[in-house]
Parts: sequence; structure tokens; C-alpha cells
Amino acid sequence: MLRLGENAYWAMGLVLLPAAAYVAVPEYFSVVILMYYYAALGSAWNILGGRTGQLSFGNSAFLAVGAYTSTLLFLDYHVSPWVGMWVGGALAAVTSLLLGLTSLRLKGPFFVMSSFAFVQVVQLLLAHFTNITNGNVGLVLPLTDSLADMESGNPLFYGYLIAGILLLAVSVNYAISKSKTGYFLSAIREDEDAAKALGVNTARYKALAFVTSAFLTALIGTFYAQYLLFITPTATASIPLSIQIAIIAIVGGRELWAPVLGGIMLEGFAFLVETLFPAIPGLNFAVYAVLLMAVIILSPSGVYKYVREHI
Amino acid sequence: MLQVKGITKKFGGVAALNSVSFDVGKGEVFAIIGPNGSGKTTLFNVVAGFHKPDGGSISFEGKDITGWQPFRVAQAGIARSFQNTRPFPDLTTLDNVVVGALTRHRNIREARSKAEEVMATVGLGGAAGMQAKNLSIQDRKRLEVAKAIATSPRLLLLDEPMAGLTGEEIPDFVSLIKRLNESGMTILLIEHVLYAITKVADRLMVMDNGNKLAEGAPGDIMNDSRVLKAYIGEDDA
Amino acid sequence: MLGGVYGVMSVGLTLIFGVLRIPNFAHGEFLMLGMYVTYWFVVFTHLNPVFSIAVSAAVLFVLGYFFQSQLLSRVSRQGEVPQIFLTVALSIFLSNAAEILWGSNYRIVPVSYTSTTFHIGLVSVYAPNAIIFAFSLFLAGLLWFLLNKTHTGLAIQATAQDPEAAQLMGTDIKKVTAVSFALGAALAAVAGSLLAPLYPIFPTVGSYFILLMFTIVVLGGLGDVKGAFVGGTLISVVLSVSSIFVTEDLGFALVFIMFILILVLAPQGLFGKTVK
Amino acid sequence: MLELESVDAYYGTLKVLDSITMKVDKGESVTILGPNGMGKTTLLRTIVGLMPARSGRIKYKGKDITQWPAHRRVREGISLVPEGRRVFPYLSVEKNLLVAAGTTSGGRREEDSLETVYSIFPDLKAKRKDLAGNLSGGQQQMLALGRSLIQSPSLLMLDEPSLGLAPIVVKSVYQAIRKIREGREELTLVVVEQNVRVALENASRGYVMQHGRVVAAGTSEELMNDSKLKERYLGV
Repeated sequence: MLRLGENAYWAMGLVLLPAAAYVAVPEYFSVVILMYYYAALGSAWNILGGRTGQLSFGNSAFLAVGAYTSTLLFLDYHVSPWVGMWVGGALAAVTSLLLGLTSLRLKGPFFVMSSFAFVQVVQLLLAHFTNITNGNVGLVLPLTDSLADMESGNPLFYGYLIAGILLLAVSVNYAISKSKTGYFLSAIREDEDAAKALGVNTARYKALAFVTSAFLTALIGTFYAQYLLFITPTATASIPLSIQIAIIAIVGGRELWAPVLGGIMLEGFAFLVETLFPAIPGLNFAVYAVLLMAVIILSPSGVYKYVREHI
Repeated sequence: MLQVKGITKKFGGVAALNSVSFDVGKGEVFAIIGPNGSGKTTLFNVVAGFHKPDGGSISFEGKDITGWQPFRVAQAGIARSFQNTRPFPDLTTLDNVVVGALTRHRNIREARSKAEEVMATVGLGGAAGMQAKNLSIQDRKRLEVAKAIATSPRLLLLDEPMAGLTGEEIPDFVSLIKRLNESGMTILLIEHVLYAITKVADRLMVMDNGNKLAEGAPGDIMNDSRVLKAYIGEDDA
Repeated sequence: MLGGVYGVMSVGLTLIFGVLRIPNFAHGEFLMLGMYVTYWFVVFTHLNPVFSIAVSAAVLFVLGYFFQSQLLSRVSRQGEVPQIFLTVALSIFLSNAAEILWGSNYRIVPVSYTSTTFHIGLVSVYAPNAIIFAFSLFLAGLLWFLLNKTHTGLAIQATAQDPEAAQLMGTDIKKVTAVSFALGAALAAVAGSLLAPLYPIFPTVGSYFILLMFTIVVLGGLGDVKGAFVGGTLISVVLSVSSIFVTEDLGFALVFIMFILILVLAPQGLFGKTVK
Repeated sequence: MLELESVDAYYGTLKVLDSITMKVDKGESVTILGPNGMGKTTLLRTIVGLMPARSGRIKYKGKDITQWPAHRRVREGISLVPEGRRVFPYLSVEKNLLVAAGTTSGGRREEDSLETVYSIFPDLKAKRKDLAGNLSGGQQQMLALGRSLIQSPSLLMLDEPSLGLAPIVVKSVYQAIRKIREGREELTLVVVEQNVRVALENASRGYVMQHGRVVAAGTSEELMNDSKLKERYLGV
């Protein structure tokens, strides 16, 4: 009962927060959107990184696949992003499957390094094929303010769009945790060989987790493109962003709502430092890094668990 | 049921297994004994798919399973336990067993009730909610068997299930193995505790230095001078 | 010519991996700090940047030793994940601290010989490259001597191969681990000092090199010191050849794809030594 | 020489050594017996400091060493030849020996120490440039013994020196151990061995372990002739 209650509180809070912020502090509304954006990215990452234990420093590559697919479909073929986002998701799923078939057999730091290289490859390719992607100059989406084009003049629209995607990511996490797949993924994380000995096709389940994570990340990519109406290779398929996604989930933890807490906390924190010390560029990240070190050393299983156990 | 023919396995040029052959019949309890380092565990790993053999073949219920991946071997109906127990440490004891049961059941509820049944069989019912990493050595041994039998195997491979148990605990485990056997499972086990083996095994195979030394009924084997020599040690060493 | 310095910058990474079993994500920032040390050294002393090498090595040795013994060692029992993230955090911290301290402008080391070339027979050689090359060779030799002919070097190798057995040999592995990390950091700094006269210096310059360094060490076999130099040379050849046929960015993309494939297909590296 | 007073050790929450008390005198040769998984290896690891003792005291040469790190105990003369030999596979035979000599040579010239080891294990001299990982199991065991010997230990502990070796090789390992003892009457030996007869023949006293406890102790003769003990605890 308590678990159900907690889920309901979180979901309710997530739905109410954008409206409340819109009314109370409209000038900071974009902070809420960014919090949700990072929370969603962390939640999607958690499916592979948290449940399966395969740390990826490459998830922003799938953000780029999603953002570029829906944008190019819209610009070149007038396909609405409402459709394009699912195409992007599918394309990211296929990409992750191909990558996963080769690299998921790598363990620990080796998988981390391969995913790290993968983002860079995607970024370089997006920058290279200028005739399609307009290279490093990036692509600009036309301002239509039409809901059919997944655009709106009302920021609340974007707040609820990303809240919807975030809740989808959390729901997928929840569904997995309650399913056979979830049991198998935890078993793989705890001891892959022992899972194999019981008849678990570990390669298949790891690939499934990877594909799901990539699919959700690509949906967030379409949101990103529609929200900013401007995408570049370095802003999407970016190593720093990839690392930030992983950090959100590591700082939060691997429980259902932990990456959400991580995303809200870290973005809130970054915003706070920026507001307090606007004159010193780099300070927010430097402090962020120190905080990260403190969390890793003091509470290695994540803030969420720490809060649950101590407060 | 299981035919192992001429299995050879080399590590770094050294033969860990040298053309080992044996058959296990349906319903049997077949035991492999031998000193540490004689190749028993390597043989297990080859049968269960964790090592690819350099020569020879393995067939199970008529199918050639040589070189199959471990999860396929398990799905074919062969489950194994590890000598150094391999629980999923952060999961509860029950969830550990549920993972095994889920490889046969689609539905979580069914898997859970199967797991509970298995836990009762091995005598772990009281520890269901405990994290596996906190179990005692004896309970870890039980959990290791529970995980394996939750996959409803027809052939159960047990790697030194009684190592780490005391003289008083061994009879319990012997009767567990007997019960499992009576319920229709064929059992292949490696064991170091000799007198326990003689009580449970229908047939024995003795290994030494990667070679099969002898095979036969427990009574005959225990009186074989070569076996005693390999086990107790040479007189003049 | 740059193969040698690619080797120097990567060999520290391979050394750290060999002993700590983690990829050091702050390695690019160690290199960046080495470049800044050289910059300020030249600005203040007006001496040849070559002399700054000792200073940058010393500074980063101390920083590396402190970081490993005070922070990384605290989580070393929890496996590689927290350690990797600590190096990531250090990387973020150092590049942003550099921005706070020195701004994000590009800086160029003021050197007189930057544009000199001289001739050996028919080959004309760009002076800074030649100095870098000679120094890289010297450092490779020095490192070989250190690892194979000194007790500390043997202790580092032993710890990399089997830390517990090394303890049984009387090795203080905590100290050896810290020294290995410090030495790795110092080598990155030395490479940074060597490169400083050739590249613009800015806070995030490390991220430009980090993936290249990973590629080099994986190519040469992680933890393999000789392999890092072979890998460095090979990568510099691949990059310069591919830049003839395709554009530079595509050349990098090819190298990184190669990196993923080598990780998967030949995790020992292409020239990794193996015991039969 | 070595005294343990109610020493406990744990893996996580698992108690693996339960109030171990034992005493070994200078120059003695003692064996520790018991089935697999009863804590014999853990006991040796705790004595040398690879495992921490959570409670109790370990005294060596009269000093309380319970809190000392492993490398310090090794430098003071406690040496363990670990189970499975654990040579450094990618170092040459000679460098394997030099790693050990580097921390414990105490001012002796390394060449002399090497020669001492090579005189006991001539095979190692012939293979000195080979990578240790390419040696046979028996040669690796000799190297592991040599590494300990070069440290001039006062207390030498061997964990299953016969594990995985052919009988003829086991024989030569024990011959080497006897050779090591010649002229070193002060050297104290503690051996874990699953081969009961070999173990008792090469030791003057023995302890039997079960579930992390010492359940029996006595001279080799007493243990050898106690058939009930053998059936109950040693499984033979």
C-alpha cells in the first residue's frame, strides 16, 4: 500500500508542478522543463545502466538520432513530429540493437569506453554529412506555433509534453521491474554467469534493455528539437551530455523514482549556482563536480536510497 | 540420458581433461570424485557449456549439445550449481529462486509459487525475505540447489554441494538429494565428501589429473587400490 | 612524428588501467594542466618550454598522488563504477576550474622556434616536432628502465598482475597504486608540456585528446606499456593517411569505429602479449 | 612464535573464522586439516594480513600484529605461498623473484639471494628468462616456493602445495620443502593440505578445522590413528 501511495504522490507532484510553477514563478518555468528533461533522460538511462548494470556513456547519441530524425522528416517531407518521434525512436532502437550486438558482450569499463566512442562517431558523422544535416551549423525548425507540428506559444505545452514523456519512461521502468524481464535484468546485474546457468539468454535481455533505453531517449530527442527549434551535432550527440545523463542516475540511484530525484536535484542545483554567481562562468560545473565526488564517496548507492534510509 | 565421449580440454597447452568418457542413465545418481585439481569442475563446466571442449562430444537425451551456450544447455533441461555458490547477492532469497523458476514459467505468480515450493523442499522457507548475501554458508548451499531445481531440470549437476557442511549437516543433504532423485531427477554430482557419496550414488567415476581412473559401483570403487592411492596419497610421498 | 608524443600521453593511461583497472576519464585534463604549466612557465621565465617538463611532471605527480590516495582509494573496494565516476567528476572539476582561473580564451605559448625548420639530408623537419620526437623516445626509454630495473617499477608490474600476490611479496600496494596513478598523471602532463608549443591551450582541450588516448591504449592492449607507444605511432599514421583520402573528421570517426571493433574483437589489443 | 587468541573473521556478514586459538612454536611444523570450505585458507590469509581479524589477537614473535597491514607482516618474516601459486604470469621467473627480494632483502646482495634459490631449484635457473605464466604447474609451485624462500621468512605458510599437481610432482614439491628446512632449524612451517597422509607425514602436529572452528588438535600420530576423527571430519 505504501509503495502504491508513494508512486501516486510522485506522479501527482509531477503533474501539478508545471502548472504551479507557471502560475507562481513564470520567469523560472524553463527550469522545471529542464528538470523534467534531465529526469526523463536519467530514467531512460536507468533501464540499461541501473537495472542491468551496463553503464553507458553514450545515451546522447540516441537523443541525436531522435532529434535529427523527426526534424529531418518534418523539414524535408513535412511529416509531423508527432509521427516523426516514433520513427526516431524506432531508428534509435535499430541503431542500439546493431551496436548492442557487438558491444554489449563487453563488461564494465570496456562497455563504458565503447559507448563513449559511439557518441563521438555519431557526432562526427552528423557534422560530416552537411548536405543532409547542415553540419555543425545545425538545423532550424520553422516557428509555426501549431499543435499539429508539436509547437505552441504556451510554455505550459512543453511542460506537459516532457512530463508525459517522463511519466512514460517511469512507467516503462515500473513495468519492467514487475515483469519477468525485470527479474532477469537484475539477475544479470548481480551475476551474469549465474543467470546464464539458469537458462537466461543474457545477451537477448541486455539487448532488450538497451533498445528500450535508446527508444525512450530518442523520444526525448524529438522533444528537445521541438522545444528549442534548433539542433546541432555538438548539442545533441555530446560526450558531456552523455556523461551528465549517467551522473543523474548514479547520483539518484537505481530505484524507480531515483533518477527523477537525481535530475530534479542536479538541474535545480545548477540553476541555483548560476543564479547566485552569474559572473563566474564554469563555477556551477566546478561546484557540481565537487558535489558529485561527495555523493559518490559518501552515498555510493544514490541519494534516493540515502534519503529513504536516513530521513 | 547424458553421453560424454572423449572430452578433452586444454588450458595453455596443459590438458585439464584427457579424453574423458562416461554415460549417465535416466534416474541415476552418478558421482564424480577425485582430488582437488583433478579436472572435475572443468568437466562440469564443459558439460554445462561454460567451456568449449577441444575434442569429444556431449549428447543429452539424444541431442548433440557439444559447444552449446550455457543458457541453451539450461533450457534443454540441465541445471547446474556452482561450487563457490553464486547467489544474486542483492536480491532476496525468494527472488533468487524466482529467477530460476521464470525460465520455465511465463507468469510471475506461477513462478513465485513454484519458487516457494522449491524453497520448502530444500528447507529455506524461513529465509525467503532475506538478502542472499546475508545467508549462512549452509543456507547458501541450499539456495544454490534451489535456484537450479527451480528451472525444473531433468538432469541436475551439483558441484560439491556438501563442501562446507559439517558431519551433522551432511545426512540432511544426502536425504535431499535422494528425494530429488526419487521425484524423477537424474543427478550428476561432484563430491569430495566420500562417505556421503557412498550413501547416495548409484555409480562412481574417479578422476585424477584430468584422466578417468575408474568407474563402478561405490563398494567396488572404495576398495580399488588405485583410488585409495590417488585419494589418501602415496605412501612414500 | 607525433606518434611518439601520442605514445607518451597514452602510456600513463595504460599504466593507470594496468594497476587500478579503471579508465581514467580525467587524463585529458591532466594533459591540459601540463599545457598550462608550460604556458605560465614560459610567460614568467622566458626559458625554453622544454625546461617546464620537470615542473609539470612534478605538479601533476603530486596532484595525482593526492587524488588517488585521498579520494579514489576511499571507494576502491566498491569496484570500478564509483572510481570511474570520480575520475569523471575530477575531469569536470579541473576543466571548469581552469576556466574560472584562466578564462576560456585560447592561449599560445610564445616560442621562438615555432616556425623554424631544418634539414636532415633531403628531409626537412619542423623543429618543435623534432624536439618532441626526441623527447618522446627519451621518455619511453626512461619509463622502460623505471618499470623493469627498479624495485618500484617491478612492484608496479606485480601489483598490476596480481595485487594480492604482490602484497604477499611485501609490497605496500596502497602506496604503489597511488604512485602508479601519480606517475600516469605526470606522464600526461609531460605530453601536455611537449604539445604546448604546437596547440592552442584552452580549458577543454583535454576532451579533444581523451578518446584518442583511449583508442591508442586499447589498440596497444590495455595495461601494456610498449603497446601504448606502438598504438600511438599507428594511430598517428592512420590519422595522417586518412586525412589524405577523406576529411579529417571522417578520419577520426573511422578511428573511433576501429576502436569499438578492437574492444570487441581483440580486447588484448593488437599486439598484446599473451601467456601461452 | 605465533599465537592466535580467539580470532574471528568475516566475509561481509558471514563468520568464517570462529574464535580460533592456536600456538605454534619456533621451528615447528604444523598442518591444518579439514574438508574444503571450512576456513583453512581464510586462517592463513588472516595470519598474513590479507583478511582482517574482526576480533581477537594475533601475536608474532611476542608482538601484537593484529592491526598490521600484510606487507609489514611479510617484511617481518611471515610468508605465505598461496593456493593456486599466484605467480606473476607476465613477469620473467627472475623478476618474480626480484619482486619478492626487493622488499625483504634486508641489505643482502640480490645475486646471492638469487643463487640460494637457484641452488635449491635448479629448474628455475634454466628458465629464469621465461615468463612465469608459461611454466608448468610444478615449476610454478617451485617458483612460488622460491619467491617465499628469497624473503628469508621465519614463518613459512603453504596453502595446498600439492593442489592440481601430478603425484610425482607432489613428491618433488615435498622434497623441495624438506630441502628448504635443511640447515634452517629455526624455520617454522604451517601447511594446509587436503592430502591427509602427506600432510601428517610432513608435520609434527595438526589442527582440524570445521566451520571456522578448531575441532581437534594433536600430534600427527594421534590424528593419524584416530579413525573416528578421520571419518567424521576428514571424510576419508
